[in-house]
Amino acid sequence: MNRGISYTRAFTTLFMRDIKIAIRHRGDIFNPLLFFIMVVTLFPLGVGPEPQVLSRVAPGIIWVAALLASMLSLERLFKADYNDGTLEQMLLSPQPLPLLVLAKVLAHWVLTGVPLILVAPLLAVLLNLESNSYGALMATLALGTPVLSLLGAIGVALTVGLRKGGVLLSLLILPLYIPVLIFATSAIDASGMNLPYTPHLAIIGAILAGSLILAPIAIGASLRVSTN
Amino acid sequence: MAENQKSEVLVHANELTCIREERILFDELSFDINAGDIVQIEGPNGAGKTSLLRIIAGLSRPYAGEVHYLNQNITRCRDEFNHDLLYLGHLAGVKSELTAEENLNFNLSISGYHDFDTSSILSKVNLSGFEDALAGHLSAGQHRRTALARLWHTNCRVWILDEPFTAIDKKGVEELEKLFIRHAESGGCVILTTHQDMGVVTEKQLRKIRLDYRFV
Amino acid sequence: MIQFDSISDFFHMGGYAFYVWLAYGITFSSLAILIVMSARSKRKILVEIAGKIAREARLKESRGINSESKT
Amino acid sequence: MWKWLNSYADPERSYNLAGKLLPWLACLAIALIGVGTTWGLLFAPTDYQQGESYRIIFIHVPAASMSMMAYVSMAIASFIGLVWQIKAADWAAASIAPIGAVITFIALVTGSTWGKPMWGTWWVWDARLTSELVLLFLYLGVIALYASFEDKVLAARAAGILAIVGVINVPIIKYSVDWWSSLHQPATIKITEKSSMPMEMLMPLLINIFGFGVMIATITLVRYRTEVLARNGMRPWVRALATKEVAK
Repeated sequence: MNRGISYTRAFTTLFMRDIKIAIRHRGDIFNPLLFFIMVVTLFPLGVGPEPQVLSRVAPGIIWVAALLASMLSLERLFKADYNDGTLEQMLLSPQPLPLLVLAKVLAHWVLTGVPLILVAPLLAVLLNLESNSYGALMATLALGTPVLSLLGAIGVALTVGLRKGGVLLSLLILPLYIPVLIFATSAIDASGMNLPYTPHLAIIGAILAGSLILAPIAIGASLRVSTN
Repeated sequence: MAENQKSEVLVHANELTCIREERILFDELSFDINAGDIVQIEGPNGAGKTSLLRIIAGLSRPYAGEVHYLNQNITRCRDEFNHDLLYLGHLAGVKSELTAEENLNFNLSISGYHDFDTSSILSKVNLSGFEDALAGHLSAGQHRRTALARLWHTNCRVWILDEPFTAIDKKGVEELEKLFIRHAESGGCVILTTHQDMGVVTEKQLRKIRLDYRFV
Repeated sequence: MIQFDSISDFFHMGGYAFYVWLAYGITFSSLAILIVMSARSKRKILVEIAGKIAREARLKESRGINSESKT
Repeated sequence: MWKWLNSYADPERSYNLAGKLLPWLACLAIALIGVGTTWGLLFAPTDYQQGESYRIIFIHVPAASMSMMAYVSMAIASFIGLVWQIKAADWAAASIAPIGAVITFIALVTGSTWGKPMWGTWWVWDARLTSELVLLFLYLGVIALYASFEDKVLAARAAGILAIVGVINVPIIKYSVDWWSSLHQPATIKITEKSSMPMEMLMPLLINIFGFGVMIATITLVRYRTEVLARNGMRPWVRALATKEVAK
């Protein structure tokens, strides 16, 4: 019987499994994306179609919509695994839990965060974003959405065992999203004014690095509480 | 127990107390489980059988007390214990979006096994021909057997099984019991709960730990 | 040394009476609510526990099991 | 050392100890806040710039500084509860949370009633107010999470993790909000200028800050005692207390 612990194998096994399941269940990928698009299209209807107004608020709208979409899609991150018992098996596997959790979060980000980054420029066109802000928009989304997934997963892990977790989840994680929102939108604003925005990106990058290290530990601990 | 005095203690429960929502399920419960034991936890509904199994498996934290595996607290040697532990709960741990084969594949790889032959393992639980069927389309019994298939490919010494016979037919139960005996004889232990009487495992081979429903 | 010439002067707060007294009012009333609620909850909990004891006694009787279990 | 701590963590002993400390702390809190507030309202000199409206400072600053303190102590208690599995620490954390939320609420309200005469509006997205608002959300999250679990042992662990995650985030949030408001806000009058504060203003302020701290400790003890009772309903000594209470 061949048995041995290999971090990369465990990581890829779980990662590939989640991708496979999501492909068989395509709604999970498209619904948050549609939600993202819908929220963004609602804003011009709410604040009026003036191009100047829209381009002024575009970074904020796109980022707030991305934030909500990420939270919405995260809600299902551990739910299915919790309900069918695979989560217990993950907790009892001899592989380190933070690693497995990281694989799941990464899979989730690839499935929901990346499509979001890809459609963002299209929505930016609709919102009349400054033409020199596109780079900053993509860069902040690329660095920021993984942070959203990582921080959000902590909240999801804490509420996965609860019946009415949905509303609670937003109360738990939206405050944690504030720094990312602030630095991302001001990076886009800065680029719109032709100012350097790399310092902002560096801060988001630092937050990403920090949450990559700490969040999986917190998620693991939270899952142990939730499956108790 | 007297007859296995030489055998080593695999799992030791030390003064376990379990309190759920301000109700004491059991307190200061201590016992040893030796290599070669088949232990049945019995008791009425709500007595805390599942809670006890989950505490031994390290899924739940006891209110007080600790569980030792080979004389080490399981919270200190979680990876080693998990390496030697096979736990099957109420929930099968089978994903309905995946096929029987993919499920087994995943369950075994996440426990660190590699280079195994899934179809021969599935044939041992009578699932030959169902390898490519989505688990969601299988019957309750087949679903359960997909989860149980792991028992035929494992080198874990400690098996903790919560109601393993649910939805399994008579012949399947017999086969499982034989597997338990083989496992016990080869130096492992089985801790299980079940409402069914076992036919193959005799009273002499079986140890029972009884939990009573407590009012206080 | 008292900074105000008269009581009414004190209540007037140099024209900021509304804001100052609103701030102090909300502060001390919310603290009072917190303290009263914290102090009351103790009795509530004890009554709840007493209710639980009574329920358990009834349950024991109805099941006809004599109280053999310890504690 | 843990043995010694554990003996005080024993529910019944800590319940009684808290009961003994309670009157002393309560008197001290009332005395301090009484002296500080009276001094602040009556005796402290009028601010040359803000007139009498600045007298809100004597509750605003204590509330604001203690709101942060209370969060940190809650997180420390949660950490002790999580790592060393000392239940008393979990109970203490659960007792602090609602108090912290009320103190944060007070800081927000007093800040905004002070802002109205100073800035002309009830609310400005001033860095201090904004981060106080976020702190309130963090408190509410912890309280809501604790309330959502039926099993309070689990509830304490879950809320504890959230509190610790929050405490790591507090400096980041604070920094981001400070930085953000400096970007967006035209320079306004700073509402607190600590450096230029004369002794006659500083003394009552410090007394009140200290008084708020002692008051929080007092209410924490009250809530802690209730929490101990609620979590130990199965123990004979609590049952005896309950029967006695109902018989009254």
